[in-house]
Amino acid sequence: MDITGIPFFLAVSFGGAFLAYLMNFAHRFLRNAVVLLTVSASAALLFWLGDETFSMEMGGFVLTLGKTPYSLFFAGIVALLAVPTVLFSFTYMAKEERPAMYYLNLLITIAAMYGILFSLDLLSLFIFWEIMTWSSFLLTIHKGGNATKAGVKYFLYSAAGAYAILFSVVILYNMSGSLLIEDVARSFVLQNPLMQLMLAGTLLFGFSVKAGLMPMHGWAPDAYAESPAPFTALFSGALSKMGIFGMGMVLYQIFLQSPFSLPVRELLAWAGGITSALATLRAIQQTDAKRLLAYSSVAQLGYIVMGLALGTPLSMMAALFITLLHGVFKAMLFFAVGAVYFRTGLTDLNELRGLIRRMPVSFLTVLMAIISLANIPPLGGFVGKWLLYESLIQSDHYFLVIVAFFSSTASFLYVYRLIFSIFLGQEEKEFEHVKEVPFLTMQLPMLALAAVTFITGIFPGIVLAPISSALTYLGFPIQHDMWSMSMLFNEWGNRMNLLAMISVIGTVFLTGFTILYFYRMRRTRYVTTKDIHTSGEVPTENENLTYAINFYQPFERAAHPVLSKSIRAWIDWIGRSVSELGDFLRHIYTGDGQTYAWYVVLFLTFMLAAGSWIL
Amino acid sequence: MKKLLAAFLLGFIGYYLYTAFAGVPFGENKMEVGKDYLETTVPKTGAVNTVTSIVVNYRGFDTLGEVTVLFLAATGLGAILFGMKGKPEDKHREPSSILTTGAKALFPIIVLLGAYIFIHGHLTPGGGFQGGTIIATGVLILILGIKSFHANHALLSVMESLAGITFVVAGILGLAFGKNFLENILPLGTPGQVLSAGIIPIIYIAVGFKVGAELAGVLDTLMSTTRGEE
Amino acid sequence: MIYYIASIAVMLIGLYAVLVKKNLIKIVIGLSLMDAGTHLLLVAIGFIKGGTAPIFSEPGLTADAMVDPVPQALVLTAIVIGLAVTAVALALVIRIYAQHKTLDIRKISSLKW
Amino acid sequence: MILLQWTLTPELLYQAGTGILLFLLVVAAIFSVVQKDLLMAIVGTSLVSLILSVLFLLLHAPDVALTEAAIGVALTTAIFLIALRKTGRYEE
Repeated sequence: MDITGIPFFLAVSFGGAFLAYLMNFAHRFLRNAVVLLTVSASAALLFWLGDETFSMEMGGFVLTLGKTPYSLFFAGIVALLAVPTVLFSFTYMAKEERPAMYYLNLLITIAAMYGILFSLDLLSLFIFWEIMTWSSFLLTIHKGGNATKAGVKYFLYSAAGAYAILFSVVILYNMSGSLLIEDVARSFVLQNPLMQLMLAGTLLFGFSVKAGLMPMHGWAPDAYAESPAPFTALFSGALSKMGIFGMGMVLYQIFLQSPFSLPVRELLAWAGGITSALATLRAIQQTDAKRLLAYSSVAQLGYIVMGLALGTPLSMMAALFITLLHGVFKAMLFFAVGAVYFRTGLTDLNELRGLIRRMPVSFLTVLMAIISLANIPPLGGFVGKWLLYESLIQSDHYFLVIVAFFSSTASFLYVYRLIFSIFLGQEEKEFEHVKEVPFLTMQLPMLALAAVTFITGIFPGIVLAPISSALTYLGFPIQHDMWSMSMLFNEWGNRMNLLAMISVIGTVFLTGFTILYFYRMRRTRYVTTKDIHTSGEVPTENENLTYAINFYQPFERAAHPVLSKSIRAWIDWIGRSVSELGDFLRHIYTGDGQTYAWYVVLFLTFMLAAGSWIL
Repeated sequence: MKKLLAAFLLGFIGYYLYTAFAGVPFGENKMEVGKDYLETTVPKTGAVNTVTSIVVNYRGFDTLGEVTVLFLAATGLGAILFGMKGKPEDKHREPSSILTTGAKALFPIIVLLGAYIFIHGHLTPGGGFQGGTIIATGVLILILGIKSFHANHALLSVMESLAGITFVVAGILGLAFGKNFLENILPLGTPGQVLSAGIIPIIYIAVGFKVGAELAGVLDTLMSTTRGEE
Repeated sequence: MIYYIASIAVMLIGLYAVLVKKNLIKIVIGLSLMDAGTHLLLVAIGFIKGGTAPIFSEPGLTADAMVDPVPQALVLTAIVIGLAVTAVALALVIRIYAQHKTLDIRKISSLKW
Repeated sequence: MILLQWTLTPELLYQAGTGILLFLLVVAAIFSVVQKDLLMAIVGTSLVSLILSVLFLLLHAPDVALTEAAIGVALTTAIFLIALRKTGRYEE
């Protein structure tokens, strides 16, 4: 087999999964070695991947695999996150049950993601999509208990999306007689516009379920919160990006020529904006660290969809940049929360506090990640968000700018809560024996990803180069002199415009400090410990003085009108109506078998009588 | 009242059913598919018994499904009666020694008869289903005649699985030799000999074992269920 | 022709039991009677006067002088499936009896409206 | 003299036998449905199966007859009887 071919690549990815499963019976070090080797080998093979496509016939259909610059970019994200994920899993999962199943499913998920990305036809994409859904479902329910519920929810949403995709794949195949995306795209433009609209709608629906776009986000918080932490990093960072990949493919490879393309994209951009705003508000409410991060993921995917749907070269660039960066910093956050959980067994923000001295590296990771998440230069998140704002302004979507700006400002609230509740405040006595997590398997992945956010922040060109080749593949005119597109870049196009950066930092911080100074600093007074104790006793060191419960009570009161209207209530209403209908139907379906027999006989009599009367 | 209504409705339906079937002449040659089967069964499948060749060869896939249904029924029965296992109540008398001895003596003969029937399924009336059932009847006699008798469920399930695997493998071999699923790959032999008709005897032997094991399991499960009164 | 009448009669008797009888075992008996009637009807339709069994047991037999084998094959399958259905139904009956101490369907009311 | 034509030809015997069997079939079926004693009802179904098996033989369907004999007469009856033992004998 050709070592640079995609079949070899997928064979390594899938074969490693099964080999690791078998090795589990030999020794766990052997298994870990195989797991790590598989993931890093497939990451390394990405660089040598040849250009030729590969097709094979299966059951009368031709499956075609091949790489495109667009898929290579996403594959890079998967590879970038897969290696830290398995590294982080080694110690984290040592305590958990059934490690063999965990690694098998994890590696299959990773391999299936590669498979999705390298599919050139819709059928193999669907096959790998289903493999990915199944294996990630099994990973989600790995813990059992509540996780099973969350997993079933995830699976039901995914199944709805997958059937939508399958439906459109079948119709597209019927229309074009070929499953290749190129051929499908060619015959797609010849169709009736309404048909085009419907097909694009079902496809986009199917892919956006995986991306967790509102209102199809219902599975995301539960599934992210309940699945094992290292996998959650991959789940939110890479797996949900498969939805973005699919949406980009549908929007710009198949649907672009349609007359409905523009309104649909406008609608999607708004859906993204609303998703980011509402999910940010929800995230502020959460008291569980993983649920908070889950809602934050939904919000960030909203930004990505916004940029993706806008469809200017700059916004696409922003979307793909955030896709990468969100994967990186969300993985860092999930790793750090996982590390805290690993040492303390807690993810509840109301119970954790003051771990900064105990777990400094995790603190540093969270700090780096939230700086990136809150778009503060010089870390990577800033670049993506800046490009997004700029593209929004350039394409005259001022209201979306306000929405995006609102939600990214509001995201300060939840990231602050995250870092404050876990790491700051008074140290609790029960955490006295908490140690920092082991270096090689847990600190290293976190620090490596932190380095990535730093490097991409300073030298965005490293990422922008593959992005521009991906965009060129999708048909966007990327000028060679990228600096003319955004004021962020200098003439060389690969380094940040320092002037812009400094002015932004300066403005943000100056305004911030000014406001703080005039509004808060003057009123600050120093409180003695006696003040807060009613009985006048001097509190000892062991008593807790920092409270993180009801952290944002005023905010919650203010945002209540928005947040009380949940999409879940609507789904609940559907559920209630169905059960009422069921109650009504029980008059007919009495539960007595004989009644049904009577129905059959009566129907038969009616048919015979009617038939003889008509004839 | 209900009975009268039922009788009236059934009479009505019966009348129409009768008028419908009165149009189908009794005892006349109205074969279409059957004729083709009858003419091609010996040259094509090598089986002398046309019914067998239809069940195993022309409609082999259907039979695989049927065996699966039977398996599901046996499994479902075990699931339904799960947790109701107990000692058979001691109220009834011991089987007499004549019955016990007779059961022991008859069992091998019955099994032999069953085996004969399913091995000769392509030559004489009978086949896997009948032979398997007869073997299960032998087990029934053992259950009735010997009080302490209990079927070895592990052995039964192994037999059943092996038989099922044989059936599927025989089908897949057809695929492996570039033909269709369950298509014959063996030489047909001389019609009328035991070793003829390709894969039909193999499949029918597998079916016989499978049906026998399943039905014996069903009987034993039913027999060892307590009378739910405690 | 009397075969048709008799088999339809057996079918309808079984259906009558299913419709009217209140004892669960009686209902299962009704089901198996319906089965039996159908089997007889099918085989009777396949019968050809003067035909022999569809087995080429002697050299002289030709395809013209045989009854239709297709209904026979179908009925063979149906009988086995009927046994499976009866067995599962009776297992359910046993289970229900253990639960409710009765076989009267009027008294088994936990799932009824 | 017309009566003389009613000689016992094999054909007539066959017809008469078939008629009697079918009549018995229906009678047995009715018996098994109306009988209050479930044990007798089961014997009735067993009888139905037995007659059916003979009828299949008369219809030149030896395969089906064999199946019906093994399954209908032996196994189904056995299963019914076992079920009866585990439950109540009489129909209330």
